[in-house]
Amino acid sequence: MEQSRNSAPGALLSVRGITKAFSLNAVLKGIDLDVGSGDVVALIGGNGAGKSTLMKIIMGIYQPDGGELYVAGEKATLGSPTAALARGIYMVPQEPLLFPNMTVEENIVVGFSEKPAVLHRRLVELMEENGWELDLSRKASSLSIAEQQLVELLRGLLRNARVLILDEPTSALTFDEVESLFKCVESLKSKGIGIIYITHRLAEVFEIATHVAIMRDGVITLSGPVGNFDRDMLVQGLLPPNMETQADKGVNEDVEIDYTGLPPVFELQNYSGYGFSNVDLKVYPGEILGVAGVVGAGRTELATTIFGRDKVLGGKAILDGADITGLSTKKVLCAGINYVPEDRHLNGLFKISDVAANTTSGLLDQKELGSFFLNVKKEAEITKKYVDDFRIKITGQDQLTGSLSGGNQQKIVIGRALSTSPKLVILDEPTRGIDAAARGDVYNIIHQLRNQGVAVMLISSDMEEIVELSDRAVTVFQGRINGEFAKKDINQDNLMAAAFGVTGGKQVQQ
Amino acid sequence: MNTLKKITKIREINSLFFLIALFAIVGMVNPAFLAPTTLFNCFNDSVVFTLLATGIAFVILTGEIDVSIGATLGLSAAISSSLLRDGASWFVAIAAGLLAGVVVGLINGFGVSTLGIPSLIFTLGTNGVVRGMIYVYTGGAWVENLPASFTKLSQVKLFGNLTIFYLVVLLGVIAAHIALTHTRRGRYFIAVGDNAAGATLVGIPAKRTKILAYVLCGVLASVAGIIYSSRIGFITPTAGNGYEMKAIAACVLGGISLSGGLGSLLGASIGAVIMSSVSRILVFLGFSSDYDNTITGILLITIVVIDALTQNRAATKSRHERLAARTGPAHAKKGGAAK
Amino acid sequence: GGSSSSTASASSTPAAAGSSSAAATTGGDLSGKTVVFIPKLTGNAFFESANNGAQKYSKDWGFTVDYQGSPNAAVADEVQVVNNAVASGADAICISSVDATGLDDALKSAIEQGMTVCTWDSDVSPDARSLMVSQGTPDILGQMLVDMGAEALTNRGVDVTKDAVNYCWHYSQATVADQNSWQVAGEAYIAEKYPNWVNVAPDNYYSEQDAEKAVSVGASILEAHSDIDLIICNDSTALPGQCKAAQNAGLTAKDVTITGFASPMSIKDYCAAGVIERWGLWDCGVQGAMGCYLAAYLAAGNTVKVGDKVEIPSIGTVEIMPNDVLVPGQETAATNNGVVLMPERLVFTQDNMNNYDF
Amino acid sequence: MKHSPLERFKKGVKSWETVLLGLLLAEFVIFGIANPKFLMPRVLLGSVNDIISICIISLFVTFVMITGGIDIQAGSIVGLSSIVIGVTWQDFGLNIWVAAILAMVVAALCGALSGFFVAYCGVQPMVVTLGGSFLYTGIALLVSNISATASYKGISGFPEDFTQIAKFKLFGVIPSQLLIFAALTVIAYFLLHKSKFGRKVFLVGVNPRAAEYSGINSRFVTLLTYVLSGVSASIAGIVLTAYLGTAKSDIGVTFTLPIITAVVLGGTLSTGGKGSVIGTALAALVIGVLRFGLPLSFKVSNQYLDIPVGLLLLIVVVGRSIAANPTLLRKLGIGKAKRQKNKA
Ligand SMILES: Nc1ncnc2c1ncn2[C@@H]1O[C@H](COP(=O)(O)OP(=O)(O)OP(=O)(O)O)[C@@H](O)[C@H]1O
Ligand SMILES: Nc1ncnc2c1ncn2[C@@H]1O[C@H](COP(=O)(O)OP(=O)(O)OP(=O)(O)O)[C@@H](O)[C@H]1O
Ligand SMILES: [Mg+2]
Ligand SMILES: [Mg+2]
Repeated sequence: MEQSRNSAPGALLSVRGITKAFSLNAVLKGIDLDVGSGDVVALIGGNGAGKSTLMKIIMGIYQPDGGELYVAGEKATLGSPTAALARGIYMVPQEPLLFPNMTVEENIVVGFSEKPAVLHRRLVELMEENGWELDLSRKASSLSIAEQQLVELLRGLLRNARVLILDEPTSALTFDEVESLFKCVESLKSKGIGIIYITHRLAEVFEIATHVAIMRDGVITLSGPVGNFDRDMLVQGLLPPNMETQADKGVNEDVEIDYTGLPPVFELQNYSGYGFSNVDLKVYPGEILGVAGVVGAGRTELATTIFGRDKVLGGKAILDGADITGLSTKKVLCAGINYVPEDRHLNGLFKISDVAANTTSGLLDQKELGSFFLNVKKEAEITKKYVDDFRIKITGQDQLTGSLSGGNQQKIVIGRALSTSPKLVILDEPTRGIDAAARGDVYNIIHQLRNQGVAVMLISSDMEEIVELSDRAVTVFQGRINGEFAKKDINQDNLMAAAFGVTGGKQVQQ
Repeated sequence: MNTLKKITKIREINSLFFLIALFAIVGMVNPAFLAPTTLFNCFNDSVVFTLLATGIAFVILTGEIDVSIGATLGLSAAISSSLLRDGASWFVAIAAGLLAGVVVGLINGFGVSTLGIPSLIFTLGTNGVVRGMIYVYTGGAWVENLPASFTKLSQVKLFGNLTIFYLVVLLGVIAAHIALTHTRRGRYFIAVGDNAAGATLVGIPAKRTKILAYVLCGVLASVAGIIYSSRIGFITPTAGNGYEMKAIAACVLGGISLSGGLGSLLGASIGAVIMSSVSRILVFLGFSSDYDNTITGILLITIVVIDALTQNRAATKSRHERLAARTGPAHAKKGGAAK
Repeated sequence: GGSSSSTASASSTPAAAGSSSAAATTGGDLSGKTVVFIPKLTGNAFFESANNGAQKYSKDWGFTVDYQGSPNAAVADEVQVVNNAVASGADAICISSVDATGLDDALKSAIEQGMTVCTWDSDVSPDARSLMVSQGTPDILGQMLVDMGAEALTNRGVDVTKDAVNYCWHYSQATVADQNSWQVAGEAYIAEKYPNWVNVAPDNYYSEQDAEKAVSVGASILEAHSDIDLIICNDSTALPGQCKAAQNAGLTAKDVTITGFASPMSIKDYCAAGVIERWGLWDCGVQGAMGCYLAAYLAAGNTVKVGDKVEIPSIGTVEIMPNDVLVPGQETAATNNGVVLMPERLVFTQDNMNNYDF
Repeated sequence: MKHSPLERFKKGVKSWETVLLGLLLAEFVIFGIANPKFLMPRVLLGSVNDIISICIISLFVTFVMITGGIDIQAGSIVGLSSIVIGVTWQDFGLNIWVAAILAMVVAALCGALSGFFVAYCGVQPMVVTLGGSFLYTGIALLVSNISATASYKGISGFPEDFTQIAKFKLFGVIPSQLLIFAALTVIAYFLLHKSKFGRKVFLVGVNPRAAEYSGINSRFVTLLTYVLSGVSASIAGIVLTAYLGTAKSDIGVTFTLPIITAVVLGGTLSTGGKGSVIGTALAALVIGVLRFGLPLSFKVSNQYLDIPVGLLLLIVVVGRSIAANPTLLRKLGIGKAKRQKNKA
């Protein structure tokens, strides 16, 4: 008891017995964690396990209800981020917290006391070292999520922190960027910097971590040097004590679809818009069409344009024989397309509204919920259906969605998209930032849809996901479709090559 | 070309262009408007609003609002000028007026920042209390017959026709503008308004910055009150009634976003000149005073609508340009090699 | 009241003629009564002075004057003040109305509930009140404004009957009843007597009782019309604001004539500085006191009819006149209805301005 | 165990309407004890007449504020509606009811114009409606200039059945204005809390982009809320015109701050997404009764009433913020926190 209360010898950061509750919800129930010099501690755990909360406590954003923090062996009270920063701790948050009206450079250097010129030089060097490209004079509000994440990383790296916390840094990054981040982490490791690395991708744990800790329900259930574990042990550690291992691997036992003579439910003809051009595409009922590509390829723009969020510059979109080109979102929805946006916080969630309102928000223009008055019974019914079907963990239908974990939030957004009984569902990065269990649930949902004969367009930057789920796949490169693959040809190598514009060993001509 | 584009992106420059265009149009209708005296007086007369607008700009930049500044102006004016009238020393009178501003600012800052109460609600409350205090303090009577030495100050002019008040205030605004844009701590105000959580994360004391913004706002409102006393020479208990809205409008005219984190003090001061010149402009345009409110309204709405539309269009355009650039040279040959 | 004043030329109206004939009424005790004294708005020098006068006199008279008003000159606010007064159970109301008809219903219901209602300064419909203590008809006051201007112009060496005099009006706003009625009467008077004058802004200038705006509008008038000769400011905020603007521009009473209605206290500094030569008002303290006295007098059970004379202790005797002295054609009820005119209006100059403390 | 009363208190406080209702009752008790006259039905019910405009408008400004906007032009629309009725009735000879409907149409258009700028041009609502307040006040004055009656005089002499709108008393005591307010409260309640439109209003306020992605026309919903508040202002204008018996262009200009105060005191989040009609209605009554009761029962002069109203607002929001977040108290009273730590 006395022993564990103290800092581990030589640790840069030690956490002892930290507890934290949000009103009655006990999130952390006595956490011990050590980060030594040159350690990369991979912290894994399901959505809502309390990982981010712990990190926010270390960063001084939240105050713990109990427990102690030791920085370099000294007991520390971190009352504010300023105090944490002063002790050399920096966190790259899970949700990028940029200053939208500032430029990229201002965003990175704000709060530093060094001369701007010096900072600028260091920043440029850092970017060159990692091979990251970003226009430093762009406004942060124009950045995509991935770019925002890069900015956050640059901030952290430029800080020369002694303890660096990376909260799901790779969830939005491209393959290349992840590679260079890992290189960067290696070099930090060798400089003796301690890193806490939060991720949902187990592969990453084995690639860069020295230690691993698994959090479940507010306690650390498993921890130690990474060499002591293998993948299955981690998966086992993540799952609740008596649960079958069915979740992670969405089973794709279905037979191949026979496309001959099958009319497409949705078709794009020479479709052009901002961020993509001359797209020809067919989606068939009951198939999952994977849309692969690197972040920034223009897939989101393609999807949002179909969905009536942006102007169509040319071509046609046809759903079930009806021309839906350039219709408003409302009409596209009625016609039978729904879209799960990639940025659920910005475009998906009503955080201070309850679960029921979130789930049924897409139905407000339909008679189903009543003609003038809102049919509350019906609303509860529909909500219950999706909560049950998707196993969404809530305390009640009146819980505010802002207080749900990411995975459950995502399921609600998907539930909403399905509530309008669409013929085509476009899922944009549906599993970003959600844990293995939730991911499995989402995969199951996608399969269910397919089996019900709904056409699914799955936009994902996670090639594994495309490989696992798709019946057919296309790749998008610089706003154009540059490859189409039948089920048997879908594999990581093919997709990757096409996504980077390299097909059959040669660069695609522009 | 590129620099020109960059310059027009600076919002306060747009406001300045607008001010110049407005004055030019009025000057075309009535050349007397362009007489140096008149032109200078547009600026001289804006001194109270310049102070109020720059004061509230601090608060708006941090993403909050303060609707109590009109009352604060009135209270400071009443306190300072009644002390002066009753023979107190200048130092005491001015210090007392400023103290009132500091106190109101601290209370607002405490309520909004420490207690976390939405700023509109909290400052609505302090507005009522402070406005009532003026009636209590003055008993509802006017404060009149201020010492001539004090009211004469407003007539001291330099460089031809610029009052010393405006000159000092303008220099102050420029200094504060530079401090805000070019110093580390100055950037804090904008950072806090842009993203308070993000600011906290990089070690910016968001709460303290907000309190400071309110105190600065209160102090500037009381400076405005003291200058108001000197300029007007008599203080009614309704002094400054409704000025908060005009000051907010001035900020918006000067390119400050009410959601915080965007804009500059210089913009606020330009907006203040536009806002306070309206009634003068109407006199020169020969409009019947019956049109006063109508034209003020049309002017205000037109400016903000045009500004919003151009900003939105510019944002959309740059986004579209960036997106179009991704698809490579326009209408290149279709697709790539499909498998 | 103002004993040593130079009386305005227009003040030869029927008024207290010093007659000592006793009031033909039944006696009633005023002491212990409560009169709610309502201004158009609080925090205005004119109304505050009137209240000071009412309070001062009422102490001697032995009844209570309860000053209740809203800081806003708005009819809805004033109705609320009236209703509160009725609910409070006072004996009488003495009100300066912000609207000529908008308070009628509220006042009538006050009367129904047994209260006495008098008006002062600004009237309501005659059937919604008993007596009105008027500072004069619009004609009297409009003429007084013009005459003060003409006199000052003459003193400057202008031939007011021949020279082209450029003038304009600057007051609070187009919706304020009394100020506009004076302006209308004044314009008619000018058209008749000084057809050679030119109004450079027939639609007038307004400063909405905002002191800052009064100064800035005042300055713009001086700048936009560099040849202006006369500015008439029939509003107690506009006049000091206009004077301040002239002072800021370095102009004096020799360059431009400014006149209007405002309390002597608020203008005397400008007069001493030579910015303004003469301006006017009536003794609003006395007016307020008279209104309260008459209200209490009627509330005590006294009845009056047109032609009666009422002796107001330490002020003088006043005569009840029919309503049509104010508005031609207006009827007057048999009893307890009518108009009392203020005996005199004051014109302030360098010589007498220090004799007043309002 | 020890915390259970506190916990319960916190839960009670969470239902904001309960707190407001408690406040209202407390006012009745306190003012009633200080001056029993206060509780006389004629006095108490009659007092409602003077605050009814603010009550009516704040009900619908709540909609606007839930979408994250603000409406400071409603007061000027009151005057515009009033003068439109007066001028079209007196000078154009329209039937008084047609004139009233015309006033509502004009008000709806005014609301729609401002709403359009807010929703479709992305201009900040505070500034648009500030401009609107100037514009509509100005237009009201211009309309009054059309009339043969000078604008400072006000148009009066309305037919009896029109003025009955505001003068009729049910059972001889309940003023019609109170009935109108009650009816509008019910309508607003159902519209906001029970209808699909109301749900859209909330969703747009919480996240307009997510609402768009749900197929809700955020912009149009936003625009409609301004139309609603404009129409409510015209209803207030009609009632007020009937009550005063006078149509004038400036009768509503002082309502702005009281309206906003009522809405925020009613629990509407100034950033949007949260609010309630009942809360607003109760808050408007709390403020109105305070302004009526203090002069009547405690002889507070009207000109000082801003202070108690301001203080009430401050005390209530501070209390609420502390109740919602007890750690604040600990932070503020550092001594107390230390003692607790020492014990632990
Ligand atoms: N500010 C807050 N108020 C109330 N509850 C909160 C707050 N922040 C987090 N929670 C709750 O605490 C729990 C832990 O959240 P946390 O964000 O730490 O999880 P996480 O492990 O980071 O999950 P993820 O993998 O989804 O990021 C969740 O149930 C969440 O709802
Ligand atoms: N200026 C902007 N304003 C608002 N949102 C933007 C802006 N620029 C990009 N976005 C949004 O950011 C998200 C990510 O876009 P990004 O450009 O990174 O990738 P993309 O073109 O969607 O590529 P892909 O979907 O193939 O990864 C999209 O939802 C996009 O609409
Ligand atoms: Mg997390
Ligand atoms: Mg995307």
